[in-house]
Amino acid sequence: MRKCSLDKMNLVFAEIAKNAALYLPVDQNDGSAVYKKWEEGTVWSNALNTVRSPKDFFFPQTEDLMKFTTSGKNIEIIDTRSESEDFVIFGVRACDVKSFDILDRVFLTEPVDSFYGSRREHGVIISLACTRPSETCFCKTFGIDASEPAGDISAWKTETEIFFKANTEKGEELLNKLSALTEDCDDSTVNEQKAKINAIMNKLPLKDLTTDAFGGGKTNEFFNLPVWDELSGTCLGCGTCTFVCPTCQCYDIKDFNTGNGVIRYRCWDSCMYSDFTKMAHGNNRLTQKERFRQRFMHKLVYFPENNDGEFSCVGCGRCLAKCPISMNIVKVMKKLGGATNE
Amino acid sequence: MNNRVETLIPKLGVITDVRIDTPDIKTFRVVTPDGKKAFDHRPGQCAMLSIPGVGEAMFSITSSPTNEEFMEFSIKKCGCVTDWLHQAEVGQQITIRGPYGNPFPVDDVFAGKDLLFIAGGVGLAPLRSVINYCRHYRDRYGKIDIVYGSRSKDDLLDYQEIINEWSTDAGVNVHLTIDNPQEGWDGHVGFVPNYVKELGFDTNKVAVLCGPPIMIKFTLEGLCAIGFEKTNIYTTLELRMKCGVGKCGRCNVGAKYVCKDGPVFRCDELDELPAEY
Amino acid sequence: MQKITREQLIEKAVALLADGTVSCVLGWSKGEFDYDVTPAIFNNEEELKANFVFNDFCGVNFSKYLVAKTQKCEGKILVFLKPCDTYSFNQLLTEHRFDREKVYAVGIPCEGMADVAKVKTICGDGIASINFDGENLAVTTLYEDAPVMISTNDVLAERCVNCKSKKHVAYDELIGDEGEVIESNRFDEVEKLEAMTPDERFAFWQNELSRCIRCNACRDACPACTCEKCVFDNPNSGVENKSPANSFEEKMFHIIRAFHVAGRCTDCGECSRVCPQNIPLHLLNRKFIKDMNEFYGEYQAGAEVGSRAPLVDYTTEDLEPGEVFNRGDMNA
Amino acid sequence: MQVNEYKPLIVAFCCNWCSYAGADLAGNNRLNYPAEVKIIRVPCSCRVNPMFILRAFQRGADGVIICGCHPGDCHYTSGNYYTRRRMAALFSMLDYLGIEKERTRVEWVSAAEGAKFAATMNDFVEKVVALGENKRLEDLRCKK
Repeated sequence: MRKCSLDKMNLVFAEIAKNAALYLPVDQNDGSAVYKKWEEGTVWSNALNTVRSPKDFFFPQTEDLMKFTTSGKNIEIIDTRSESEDFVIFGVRACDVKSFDILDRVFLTEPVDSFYGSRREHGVIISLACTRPSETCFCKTFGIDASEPAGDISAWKTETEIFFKANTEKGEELLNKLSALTEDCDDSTVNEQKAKINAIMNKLPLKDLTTDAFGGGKTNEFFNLPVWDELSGTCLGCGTCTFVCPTCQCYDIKDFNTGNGVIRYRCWDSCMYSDFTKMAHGNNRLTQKERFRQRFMHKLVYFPENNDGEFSCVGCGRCLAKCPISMNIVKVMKKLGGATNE
Repeated sequence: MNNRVETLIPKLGVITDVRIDTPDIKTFRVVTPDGKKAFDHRPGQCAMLSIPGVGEAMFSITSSPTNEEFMEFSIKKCGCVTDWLHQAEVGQQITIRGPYGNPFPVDDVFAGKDLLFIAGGVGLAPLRSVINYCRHYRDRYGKIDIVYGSRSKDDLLDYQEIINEWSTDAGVNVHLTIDNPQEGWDGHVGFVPNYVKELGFDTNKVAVLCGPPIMIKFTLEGLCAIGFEKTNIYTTLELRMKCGVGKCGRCNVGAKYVCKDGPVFRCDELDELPAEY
Repeated sequence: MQKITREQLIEKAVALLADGTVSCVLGWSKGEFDYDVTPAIFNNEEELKANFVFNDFCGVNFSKYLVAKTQKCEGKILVFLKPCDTYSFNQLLTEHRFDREKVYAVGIPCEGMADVAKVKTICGDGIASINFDGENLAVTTLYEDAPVMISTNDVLAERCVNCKSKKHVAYDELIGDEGEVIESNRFDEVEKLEAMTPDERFAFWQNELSRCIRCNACRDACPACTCEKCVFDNPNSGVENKSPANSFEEKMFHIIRAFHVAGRCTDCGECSRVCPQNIPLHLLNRKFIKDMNEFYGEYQAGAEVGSRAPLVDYTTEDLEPGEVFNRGDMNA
Repeated sequence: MQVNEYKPLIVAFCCNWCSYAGADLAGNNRLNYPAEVKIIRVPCSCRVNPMFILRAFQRGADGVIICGCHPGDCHYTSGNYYTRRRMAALFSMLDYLGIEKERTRVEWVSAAEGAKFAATMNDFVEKVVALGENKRLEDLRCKK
């Protein structure tokens, strides 16, 4: 365990930024936070979390896959892939760190997605324990410990100091580079901090939400329930929940004709959109109810079925805060039988 | 990095032959620019064909894996990509990636069994690769029955091949039918599901179905009615696909991805899936 | 603090359900927290009593839901409309988007709705409960023992700060008192932008629009966006693009969207309310409204059913597009 | 003329009945106007959807001009009156977003006004050249 005074944070950032692009949450005019590249003068945000999740770093909203040029009947395929640069993401919360595991299960299983894989290899994650969780937080439901975030390096912040613990080789290496700015310490302060966090976690309004009712193999139990009508009744069919979600990974592949070649790019897509499954001969999900059901069934039943019981939700609470009509996974879980422990 | 295989990046292919099968179905022969087969596949598997700027779409590979020289795709004109392909001429380059999906279990489940293939319209396309595979390794399988129906005589896919090759094979019975009577047609007239019931097959065989959803639905009911077990009936599904490798989430039905876990499903497996296909 | 209560509305709804005037009720349903409210259909008294809410966070404009719900629901739907919602209601009627006969509209007065984001900037994250206490909100957080008292006037949503009308322009029945059209300052922000140099304006919008994640929430919540198939969802339109790429797509989307609703936008403010990235989209719509007021005379979309919007009308004496800028220069 | 070699790309939407004929007349009369002006013939100036204008900019146009019949002379009676209102609103919006107002223009050019067509184009191109490349509504993907 290493520690350093918060006054020295700028030096720490500068040291990290020497060798890799450093991204950290920064406040915007409207009060929300966003990950920005650090440069001298950048101020680290105090916000609990960013509106957009850090999945962008590994799975950006839009990225070029390849380029084509055509002449007559001939096509040339141009592989535009390049090795990702080294980068460090600072201040990732426990829930978002967990979301990378979930994305890994999708993109790093055979056949490996090399676009995602390259960025994953070159990224170092410095996580940060939550000192002031929001009422929308429910990471505990998914077995995530907000006081003990994973990542290459875990960090804890107190009023005056910041503590680092390396969890991986990559993290060790980075922390060693910071040795001049940090000093060794025992974990008593961090343990105090953890206890404090856990005390708050036990006060959160959603603390009793459980996943007991859900999991693989329960498709038929939930699929035809009439409550889907009620739950999806006023869903607007926008993509806000999917786009702010750290674990939603559906994408579309599209071609863009630039006038001097065709770029094939991939971009986020949302199962909430009416054209998600539309094909030439029809659409197998015709109403919003079916699309809505797909999203939640995927997170609570289908994904765990294929991934050793792992749910594809991390309880970050972004959809709770951002849905235009305040319909969200918590309401769905409670309605479908996510009985509380009370 | 660039030497890493990326499944989303396709290979080049060239259309070396275009055969007009029916008014709205053409069969395209595709090889790599140096004249080889783009990749090996198993019967029932699919490939992603694309034309830059138009789009990419999944098609079943119609030719048999035993064909070492080229691949064929029978494609019905029904959307952007297929419209474009139907205008393409010999020599046109396209892109191709694959193979994707689960093949038919030709080497284990099918081995030694009598086989019944039932197809409607362009649904013969995915079955043609299995049928020709089984004909190639004729001694591995029992009796083969093929029931194929279409709207009219002109809409029968691969008619020449059916008449000249399939029908003449020993132990292969071909039963053709068209929906409505037509001049110059002396074969059976009627819908496939009814024809199957009329023919009344011995239930001790494996059935493979492919065709429009409505045909599959009624034929399946018919087969079950005459005593077939769902565990002995196979069919293929089709949904919108983008990546082909179970990541983009589009063809997700229940916990299955049609591109990865399908397109071939056993009918009792289908019953486990939510009715969203 | 709203002048009418949840109980009054439930009573009205129950009575209308009981005498068969309506078969269901479109209302606000309570959520996990005191501030989160979901639109929902209520079919009977039990459902209403269990879940119906009305408080300072009931901002959702129900008008758009009528397009889909009137087609599904047998019998009449009871809908509660705040004054600003009635403008959207009329505008949709003008465009023949739903059957007036299938709706029973009850106008309700509105004292302005609160924006929870503004509440959080005052008391911080971690709201445990909110009590509606007279003119104030008593907000208890997970971190302080004593509740923070916040005046509702300090946390009004932007659109309510600049409320343009407390008068209902459509209803079958009114609960409470009728208000008046208000002289608002809603164009002040637009004027501020107009007074900037083009470079400053560009920088401003570049910063705002680059945050867009193309979630389409603005479009899907907008009561003026009721196309069966949006041009941005249609692969055959040539402009279908799902993602903000290269800082052009999102500009295109927002300019075209604002233009498409120009003259039809009632300035209900739903677009800005639902934007997850807090982009001030209402400033685009208000620019169109302000321009058209100046160029072609005052016009309020939805003020009356059947009125002709400025962009589908003309006079032979209209100003030339080039003169638009001269006017701007004169103003500056 | 300008010393630098910068050649702008100008898209001119010309109505079939007046302005396109006006352009034709300019050509017949051997009147010079810059070759950078690419004319797109439209049935009426009111056929021009705001999307066309934005897409022209996306695809590399540096200026977009719409030419139609003089108000009152529209072949379809009232098309250009609508154009007038729409473009007034749209151009004002583009200006509001900080896009240089000199990049967009509407001119009424009749079939008899070959000289006006040439003069308008010369003037428009000159103004756009003074502004330089369109950077504010560009799509980098479309740049070589």
